[in-house]
Amino acid sequence: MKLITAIVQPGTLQNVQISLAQHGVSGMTVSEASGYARTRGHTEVYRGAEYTIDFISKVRIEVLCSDDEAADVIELICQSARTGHMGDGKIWSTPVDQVVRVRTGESGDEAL
Amino acid sequence: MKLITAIVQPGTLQNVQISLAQHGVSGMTVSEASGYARTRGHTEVYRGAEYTIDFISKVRIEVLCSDDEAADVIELICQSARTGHMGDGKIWSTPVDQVVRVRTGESGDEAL
Amino acid sequence: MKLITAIVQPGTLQNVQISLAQHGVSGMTVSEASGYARTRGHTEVYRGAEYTIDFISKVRIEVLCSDDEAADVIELICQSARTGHMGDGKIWSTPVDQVVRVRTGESGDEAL
Amino acid sequence: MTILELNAGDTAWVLMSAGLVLLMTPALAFFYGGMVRSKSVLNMMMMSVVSMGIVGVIWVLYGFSMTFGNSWNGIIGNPTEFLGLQGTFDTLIGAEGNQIPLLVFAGFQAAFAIIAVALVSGAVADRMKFGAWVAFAVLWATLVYFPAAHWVFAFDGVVAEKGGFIANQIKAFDFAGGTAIHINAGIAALVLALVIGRRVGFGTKPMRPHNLTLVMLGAGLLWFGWFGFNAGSALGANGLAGMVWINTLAGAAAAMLGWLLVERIRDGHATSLGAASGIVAGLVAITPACAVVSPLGALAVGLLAGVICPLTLGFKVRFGYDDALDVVAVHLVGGLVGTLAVGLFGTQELTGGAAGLFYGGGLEQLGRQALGALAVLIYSGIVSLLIALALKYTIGLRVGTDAEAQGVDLAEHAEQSYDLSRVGYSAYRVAQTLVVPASPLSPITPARNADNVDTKEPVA
Amino acid sequence: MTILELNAGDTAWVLMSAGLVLLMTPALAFFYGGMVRSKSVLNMMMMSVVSMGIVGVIWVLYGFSMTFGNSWNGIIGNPTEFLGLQGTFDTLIGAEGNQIPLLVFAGFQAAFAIIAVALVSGAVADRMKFGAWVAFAVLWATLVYFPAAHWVFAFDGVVAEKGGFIANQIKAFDFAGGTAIHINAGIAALVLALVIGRRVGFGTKPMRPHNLTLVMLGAGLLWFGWFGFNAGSALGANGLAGMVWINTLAGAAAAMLGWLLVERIRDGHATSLGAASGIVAGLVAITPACAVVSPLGALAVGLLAGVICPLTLGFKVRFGYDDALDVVAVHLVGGLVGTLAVGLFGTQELTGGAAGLFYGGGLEQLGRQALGALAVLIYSGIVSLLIALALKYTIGLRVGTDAEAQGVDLAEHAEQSYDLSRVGYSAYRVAQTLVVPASPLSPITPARNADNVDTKEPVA
Amino acid sequence: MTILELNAGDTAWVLMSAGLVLLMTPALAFFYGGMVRSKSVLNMMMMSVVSMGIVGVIWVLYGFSMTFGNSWNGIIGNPTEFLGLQGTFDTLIGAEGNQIPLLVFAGFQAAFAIIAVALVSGAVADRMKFGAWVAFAVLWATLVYFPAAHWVFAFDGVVAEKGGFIANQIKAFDFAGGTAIHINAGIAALVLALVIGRRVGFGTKPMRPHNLTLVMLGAGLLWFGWFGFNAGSALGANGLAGMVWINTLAGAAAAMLGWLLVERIRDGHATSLGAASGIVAGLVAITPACAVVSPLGALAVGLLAGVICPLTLGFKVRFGYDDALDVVAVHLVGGLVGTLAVGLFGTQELTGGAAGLFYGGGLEQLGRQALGALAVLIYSGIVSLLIALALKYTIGLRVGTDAEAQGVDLAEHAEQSYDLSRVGYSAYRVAQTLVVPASPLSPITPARNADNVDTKEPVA
Ligand SMILES: Nc1ncnc2c1ncn2[C@@H]1O[C@H](COP(=O)(O)OP(=O)(O)O)[C@@H](O)[C@H]1O
Ligand SMILES: Nc1ncnc2c1ncn2[C@@H]1O[C@H](COP(=O)(O)OP(=O)(O)O)[C@@H](O)[C@H]1O
Ligand SMILES: Nc1ncnc2c1ncn2[C@@H]1O[C@H](COP(=O)(O)OP(=O)(O)O)[C@@H](O)[C@H]1O
Repeated sequence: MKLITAIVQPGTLQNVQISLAQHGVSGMTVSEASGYARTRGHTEVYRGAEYTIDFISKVRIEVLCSDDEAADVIELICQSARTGHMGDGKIWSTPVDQVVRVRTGESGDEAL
Repeated sequence: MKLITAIVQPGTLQNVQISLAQHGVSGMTVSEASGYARTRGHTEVYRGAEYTIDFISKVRIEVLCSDDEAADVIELICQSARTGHMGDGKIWSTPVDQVVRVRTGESGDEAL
Repeated sequence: MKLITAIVQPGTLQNVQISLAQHGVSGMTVSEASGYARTRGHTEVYRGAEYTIDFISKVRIEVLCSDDEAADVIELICQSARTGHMGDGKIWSTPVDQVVRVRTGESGDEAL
Repeated sequence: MTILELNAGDTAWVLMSAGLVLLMTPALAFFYGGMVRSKSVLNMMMMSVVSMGIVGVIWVLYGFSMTFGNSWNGIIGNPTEFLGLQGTFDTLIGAEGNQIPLLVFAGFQAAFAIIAVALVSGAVADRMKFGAWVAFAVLWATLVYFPAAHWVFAFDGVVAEKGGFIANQIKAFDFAGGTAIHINAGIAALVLALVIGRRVGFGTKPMRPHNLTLVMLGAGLLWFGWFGFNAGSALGANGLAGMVWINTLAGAAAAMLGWLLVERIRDGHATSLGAASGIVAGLVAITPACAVVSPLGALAVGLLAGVICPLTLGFKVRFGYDDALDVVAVHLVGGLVGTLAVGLFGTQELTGGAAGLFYGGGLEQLGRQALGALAVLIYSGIVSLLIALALKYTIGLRVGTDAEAQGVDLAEHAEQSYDLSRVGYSAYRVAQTLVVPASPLSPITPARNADNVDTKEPVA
Repeated sequence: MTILELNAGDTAWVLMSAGLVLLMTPALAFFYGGMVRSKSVLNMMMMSVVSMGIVGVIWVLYGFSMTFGNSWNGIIGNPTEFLGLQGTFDTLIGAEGNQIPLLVFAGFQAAFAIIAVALVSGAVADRMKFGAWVAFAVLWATLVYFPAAHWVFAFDGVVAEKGGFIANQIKAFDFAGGTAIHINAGIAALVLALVIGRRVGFGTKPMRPHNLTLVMLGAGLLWFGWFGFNAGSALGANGLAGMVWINTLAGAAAAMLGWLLVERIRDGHATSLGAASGIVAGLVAITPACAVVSPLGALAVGLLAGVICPLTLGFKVRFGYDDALDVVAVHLVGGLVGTLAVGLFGTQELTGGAAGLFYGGGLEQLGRQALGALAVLIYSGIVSLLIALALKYTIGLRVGTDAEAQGVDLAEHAEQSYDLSRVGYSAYRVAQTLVVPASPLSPITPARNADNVDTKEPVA
Repeated sequence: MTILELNAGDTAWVLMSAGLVLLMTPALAFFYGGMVRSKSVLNMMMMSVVSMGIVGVIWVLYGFSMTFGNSWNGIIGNPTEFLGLQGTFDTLIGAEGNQIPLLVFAGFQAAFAIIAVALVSGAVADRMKFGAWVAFAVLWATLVYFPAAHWVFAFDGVVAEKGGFIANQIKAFDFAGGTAIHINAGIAALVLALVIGRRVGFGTKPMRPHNLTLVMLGAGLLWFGWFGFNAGSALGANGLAGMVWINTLAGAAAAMLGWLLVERIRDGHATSLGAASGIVAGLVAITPACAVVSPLGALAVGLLAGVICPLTLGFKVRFGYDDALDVVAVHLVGGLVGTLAVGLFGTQELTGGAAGLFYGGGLEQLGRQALGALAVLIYSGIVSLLIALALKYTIGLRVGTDAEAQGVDLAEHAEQSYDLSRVGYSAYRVAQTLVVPASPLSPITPARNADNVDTKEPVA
């Protein structure tokens, strides 16, 4: 099994969610993150003092899937999260040894 | 070494913490997440407009452990986080190449 | 490729950021976490009732890098995040199968 | 009497005080709201706010009349006398030369009735059905507050010829409502907490205040409003109002310091929640006494409340009633301290006769005070219990355990208090956006309608 | 007239009321600010707050004079008569024995002008250029509000000899500004929303309130301030002020219950946003009517507004104008309900002659009310449209879509509303800290200057 | 004098103003609290709130007496004259026909003393020991504020026969406390900031405001309260109060616009923090001058303060003192602008003789103003320094660097400001829940006592 992690623009979450749902991906976990990369952040001013905020709000999406589905899931997220601007983010996939569903204790592909 | 990641109900964190501590697991990292799966979210109403909130609050628990302990840790979390309701969550394990303790620079199993 | 994950003290983020940037690491993703380990938390008091807060604020830093860079990145973070106090945190590295840049669809080392 | 005889200065002060007292109920909503967890703050505030709606309406309909209408044996005012407040437009009340319009007095007292009801809600935080609270508010205002306020506040010959028995027969002194409001609401809170039961996790799960800036906002506005509550009760802008104003400052200040000192000694730290609580406890205690003690007496009363109230906080754990926001320790105990303080620190010159124990007046006034407090305590305790039980076994008082775990805001109001995230975790009208899974990998649309690339034309 | 003839009591009440009305604009900033997403709350508040600056200044310069200077044909006051408020120091106004200083009246009315402008801003949340709003505020106050206020509030012979045509010719009754303020701001809001266009994501992306405690704070302070708005408009501390005070309580209370009931029936839940909205809708509706209806009449007016306003919320979706915070449903609709209610529920005894339809007065007063409302509706609609279009095609009304997506706070004010994180995600003066990448693995410094190990010596 | 001679209207206005000024200290707590990072907001608020407790008590005990007791050579009031405010109940003060009770005046002035102390705290945000602040507040109020207030506010023959030297000998004009309060607190803040030293990370780590809605709430309530501060200082509801009210509006409005303009030009953006700061700077500057300038003069004074204050913000970086919340730039600079403005913009008709430079009065009054300001500046500077040093070398002023990094809220008050998380990251009474590690894999209990499956029976 694979864990697909995507760091994307917050505004694209809804789009990603819909396209994954449309293609039968049954679940995902989402959390907030801040990203820092070539696209620098923005400047804020408080009583004349300038602050450079290097980190930009991102959303992290994690999807567990079977090995076969991995490529499709990556492709789906990639397309539905793309805006064409800098800072669109990254998607990566890591190997997963074992998955367990807490409610039932099932493991492996059945737990997805 | 392994990284055990669990996405569970926020209300079960205390239980998981206690049962891991009781069994000698020395540390963990916790963060907030939102989950989306077969258990759909809830509905909110603001000035007559209905919003469906698809994402439900979850807590993410991460535990680094040695290869041998992995199965036990999964089992422990699974039991102590189970409420029997939909949305109890998932636990997965991923391989870890290297662990370093920042304070001392120790690495490998000693760093756990 | 590797994913380097570091759980460090919030106050050290700026230092880590600078030393990574100085050494040409082009991006990172940061999020908030709470850690629980041998360093216990603190006590709060509300209307005479004591609450022990076991979890301490930490920051999670994630850096994708090529296999060769992994050791250097770990070393860099380790040095720049070290304060010498308990609770300085952990760094670990996990294998990554695939990385994709959302904006362009490039994959592999080019996507970093 | 014609409208020209009124004293505009006195009227201005009571009008303003009415507004100040009305502000105390939103203030209470913030004070209470900040103390609960973020999943029940809206419900907590709504219990106060809806009391403004409910009591605002029934006060106009029959509440004022039940409280200040001509008394039936000192027990209850004639509810038809001022039904709908009709025919009161040209009436003035008060001493010659210091008269104010009856309607201004009715407005001032409306705000008292509202806050008395709202105070009770602190005990049942996190778990009461909103509908049950609405029913409780109507019944409790009608069956408990209006009678008790009649007993204490309706003096013979002021609004109607005959008033309530505590004011006129027992002659207990309750200047601005320590007995009628704080003891009354405090005991009702205790009873309601007992009937509704403990929150899930009480004593085992932490339930710390989710927003202490909101608590402090509530305390600050309460103090501000309380100058109207107390000094407005002089029903005129005069030397008495000035004395009461000073005492309201001194009592709260001393109680805050007292509470912080107790915390520093007992818990090791002086907390901001302690400061806010001390302010409120001091205000509660000085309320009945503010017109009959000197500024030094007010310091003493405040200090007493500031020390005694925090020492009674532990009772709820010892006796196992889940008075979530400590209405008992602050309002019942504080109200008792203040009510009895009249019999201890009252000065002859101010009470006009009956001095307190420490000012050489013996035990007489202390006895009257105790009697008055007891009367309200027993009556309110019993009737509140009957109302609570009646609701429990009819419509039910409490939300389900699932709803309680998820948060009463969501369950009862379909709302969440804060959304500070940059991520919009929701879908607008689910039918529109969340499509049923189709065949795998059917063509998908790129993120063109994402927030930052939407190119929809603005209208016009 | 000399300064000694003034009635200090009446003056005290109007002075206080002026402060209360001024507080309503920050209150509105919180009410509105809590309803937007966290990325535009500062801009939302700033639109109200800067109105205090702008209108505060131009009112002193020429606004008071345009509104209350001697009328040119009932259309507009002489702008030079009180230019810079000069020469007004010793003047008193009002009936013999109840006179107040003209400057106190000028202050009281200044606060009205400020809030009228601020009300409009709710429609254009999240997307208006701050500079454009500043320009709009200056133009709209000058070209729309001052004339409309002149028509409605300037009675012949009070400040100047001749006043506005709605007050003196049409004789529509608008006690505290239902027509001049709420209908006026409501229609301007509608026009501005149409011209500026819908927000990106309107109707497809959720835009829920980011902080309902802030909304409730706003509603609570608005209610508090509104006692000054309405009861202060009696321009004295008297029986009328008392009646108006009670009606302001009753109207808002009934409207809150009405709104909650509609929600409970239609949506299944009574919400805190509904309670806050109901309070404001009730206050809007009772504003024009509060001096001419009995307390029972006030309950009826409030209930009507509380039921009708929420039923009109859907119009913006049906007709596709993005009135972000429902200024139309609350202020325009509420203002119309209240203005017409004068012609329905006005009692003869209070209006001094022209009773409303339900009190046997026939359709006459109702017609006058409709006529007054229509005059303002049409004038404000047209001139607001012209202002909005002029700005749109010169400096532009709207921020770019990128700025809108990122948040107007950041784009227009270079600020973020909340930073509750323990992590400092920023670098102070970038040049200092963010160094250009050097050769790989050059020697680096350990975390000695991290927060928790910084050992820099404190000064002195 | 008997109690019947008082003017109820004037009394009503001063009573109300006293409440308004008292509200300013919680308002300041929010204004300051919103500007610090979320880890020190409670401590920031507590410094203001505990000043209400401390000064509230010592004002009653001896503060009023030291300030308004009969003067010892114009230097200090007799502290025993009104000890414990005893014997003041029936006393009236003021001109024939406009008398108010002495206790009302004492209450009004109490609120001034409280806020003067609280103002200082902004300079030492994030790092001062709470106990040290308590000690500082007692000493500074006693040794610095009461004398300075005596000099400026105690006019011969008003409360006692002889008053302070600035009011009566130098004849500097300070209507509502620009010199006695703002210059005084501003210089003390500078001194305290220097003695306590810079925060860890000052100038290298970002320390942005954690909650700008709280800042705006503070600014809004401050403005509201300031009408009492200034217009209440007329000690009556009269034409002067009306003029002062208008000037308090105009000065703050103009200063807000001035500050926003400076920001727009210098920084590229007009910020909400700038608007809030501009309001306060304008209020500070208009305070000493509000009774002697015309509304146009008030606009000028406000604009001056709004432009000058933000230009002095950089001094703290240049000269390296860490005045965390810019008490110097806002209160010291603003207070100087306003105090000197009296000598520039004062009109003959209002000052009753000595007009300002721009109104043909020459340099005389300007000189008096400068002399008064200097006297307070030097005295306060020196005595504040001595107090600060004494505390530094006895109990210590500053928390440890670890505590500072972790946050002074936790270290000094054992509390955290916000807990908005859905996850309860804490354990209630550690001994109960956190069990010592036992043998590996001993039988464990399933999650039956998790929040959402708890089936514990509610009581009763
Ligand atoms: N090496 C990296 N490791 C971890 N996260 C990264 C890395 N590079 C980029 N990211 C994440 O991806 C986000 C977008 O990256 P960026 O380089 O700005 O965009 P793009 O890929 O379009 O050039 C960043 O904000 C950060 O969160
Ligand atoms: N494929 C997945 N990838 C990542 N996280 C998932 C996935 N499926 C479920 N989850 C996480 O697990 C949580 C519970 O899953 P759910 O399917 O609702 O419960 P159950 O496993 O009891 O049926 C979800 O809210 C989500 O956070
Ligand atoms: N086994 C573990 N699994 C996951 N995270 C851990 C583990 N042990 C420690 N951590 C994380 O590292 C942080 C620091 O660990 P700690 O043991 O306190 O410090 P140190 O490594 O300096 O002894 C913890 O707060 C926690 O977030």
